[in-house]
Amino acid sequence: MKNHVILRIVTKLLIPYILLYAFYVQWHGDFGPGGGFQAGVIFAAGIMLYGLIFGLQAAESAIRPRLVQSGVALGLLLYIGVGIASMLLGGGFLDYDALGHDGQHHGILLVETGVFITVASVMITIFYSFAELIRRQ
Amino acid sequence: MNAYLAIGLLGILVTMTLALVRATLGPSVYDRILAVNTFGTATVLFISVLGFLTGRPDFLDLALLYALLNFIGTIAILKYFKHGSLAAGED
Amino acid sequence: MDGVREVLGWLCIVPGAMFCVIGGIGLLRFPEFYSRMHAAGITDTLGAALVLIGLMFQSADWTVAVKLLVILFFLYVTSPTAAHALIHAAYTSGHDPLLADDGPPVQEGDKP
Amino acid sequence: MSGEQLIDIVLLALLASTAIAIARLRNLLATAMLTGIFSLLGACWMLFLDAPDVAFTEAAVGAGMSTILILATLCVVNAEEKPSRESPIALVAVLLTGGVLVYGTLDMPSYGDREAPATTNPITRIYLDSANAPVEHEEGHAAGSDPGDGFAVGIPNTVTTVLASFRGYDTMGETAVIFTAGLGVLMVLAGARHRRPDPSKEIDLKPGDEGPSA
Repeated sequence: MKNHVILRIVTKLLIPYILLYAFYVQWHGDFGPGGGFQAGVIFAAGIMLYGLIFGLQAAESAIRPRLVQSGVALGLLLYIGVGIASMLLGGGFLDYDALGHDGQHHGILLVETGVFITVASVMITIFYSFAELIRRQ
Repeated sequence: MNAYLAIGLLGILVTMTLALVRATLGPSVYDRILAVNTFGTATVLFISVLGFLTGRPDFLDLALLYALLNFIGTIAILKYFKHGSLAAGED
Repeated sequence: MDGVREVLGWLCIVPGAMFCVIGGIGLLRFPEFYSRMHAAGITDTLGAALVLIGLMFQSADWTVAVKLLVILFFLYVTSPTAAHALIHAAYTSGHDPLLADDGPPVQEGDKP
Repeated sequence: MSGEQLIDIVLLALLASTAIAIARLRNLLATAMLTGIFSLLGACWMLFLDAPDVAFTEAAVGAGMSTILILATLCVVNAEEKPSRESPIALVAVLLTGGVLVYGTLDMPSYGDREAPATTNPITRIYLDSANAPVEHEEGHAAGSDPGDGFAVGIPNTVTTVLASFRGYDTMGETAVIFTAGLGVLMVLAGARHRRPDPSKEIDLKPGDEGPSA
């Protein structure tokens, strides 16, 4: 598919918008439908499209496997970290009001970011390891 | 409920049914892919019209998502079918 | 204003849905893959465009209209590309179109 | 309104016929495509039931993502389902399970019921009120205050508020589930990587005809 000019051009046109849309869903989740999970899946779908058209190596050099592997844990740690931070600031676990001015809003955004990182990383990692497995066969 | 929106919605539902029949019957893989593609377009239209019919235009986010992502499935199926694998990309 | 809106709704959305149905019927009834592709093109282009443009006239808010325009743009970018990739894959892998000698006769000059 | 019922019935009939087609087809590639259609229909139906967030999840996962992962699985296994003998015991088991499930739904409140527990429970009102109430910025707004009085979030999308704030523990658990599931899949795939593949299991698909379909 690498020599397929039309597909390559259209994919190049499309991928930035897919990733942008993922971030729109992430940050706009407070106002419209969507949130961290959906945004993570959309982001991963964009990366998968890149891997499908330009090959696994190109995708792996754009988003390093090591990065996504650490992202799997990082997102969950961010989520738990928000909870611990609110405990340190004097509230209960995951009590965003302790985070200060407009704490609920910031807490929700941070937590959704954590979900986003974990979901996107898990999906991309699964894609990478599937592709690796298929290539070795 | 606006009559023309309801008629449009019904027409799109009929299209979805026809595409579904083609996707089930389709003698070749290409027929199926074509039907799935048409089904995706019909879904985008269905969601848009439904959003207007129920007075909730934020449904359009979903239509936009499908307009962006339906392409990926088609490409993946084509690539799998052509190369017998999803990983072949360095040819 | 509402009257104009209603007339535009009848003029765009109903024909758009009609074209969708026509495309669907063609997709089901045409004899082989390449002609079905032609029918599916009607749904993807004329049907989708008319319905979405008709909805644009219905939208009360300009952000909604812009969203519809963006949807239309992406549909118009992706569906021809998918159709191109599909037909390319079908043709190069030896999926032959149904020609005059295979089926009922067609007129002269209808060269493949 | 009968128009809504008509759309409802048509969508459900399409869903059911897609499911039957998926069960009847032997070609797994065709099944993967019909699964995509099932997901599209599912999103439409959930949207029709006024659940845009659920529909959004279905759409994000169903469009592209699940197709890619199913195809990736098909690359590793055979693309044709093994012919299986249809035994009457399986039919009885399926009918029995289905009957029990349908019997279970009889107790549930009907769609849009005013008297449903989800509507009458006081916590619903508290959730909706405090999610939509604007935040008042006053000092001494105690941390860990009791939900219901003085507790306000001020985010338009109630679903996000309930998921991330009121049910923060649940969502954390879900994230942990995704994390664990991801680790599990990675371990399975890494285990398969070390085994030598069976050369007779080469994928052999001829374009054009897939053979008879159901």
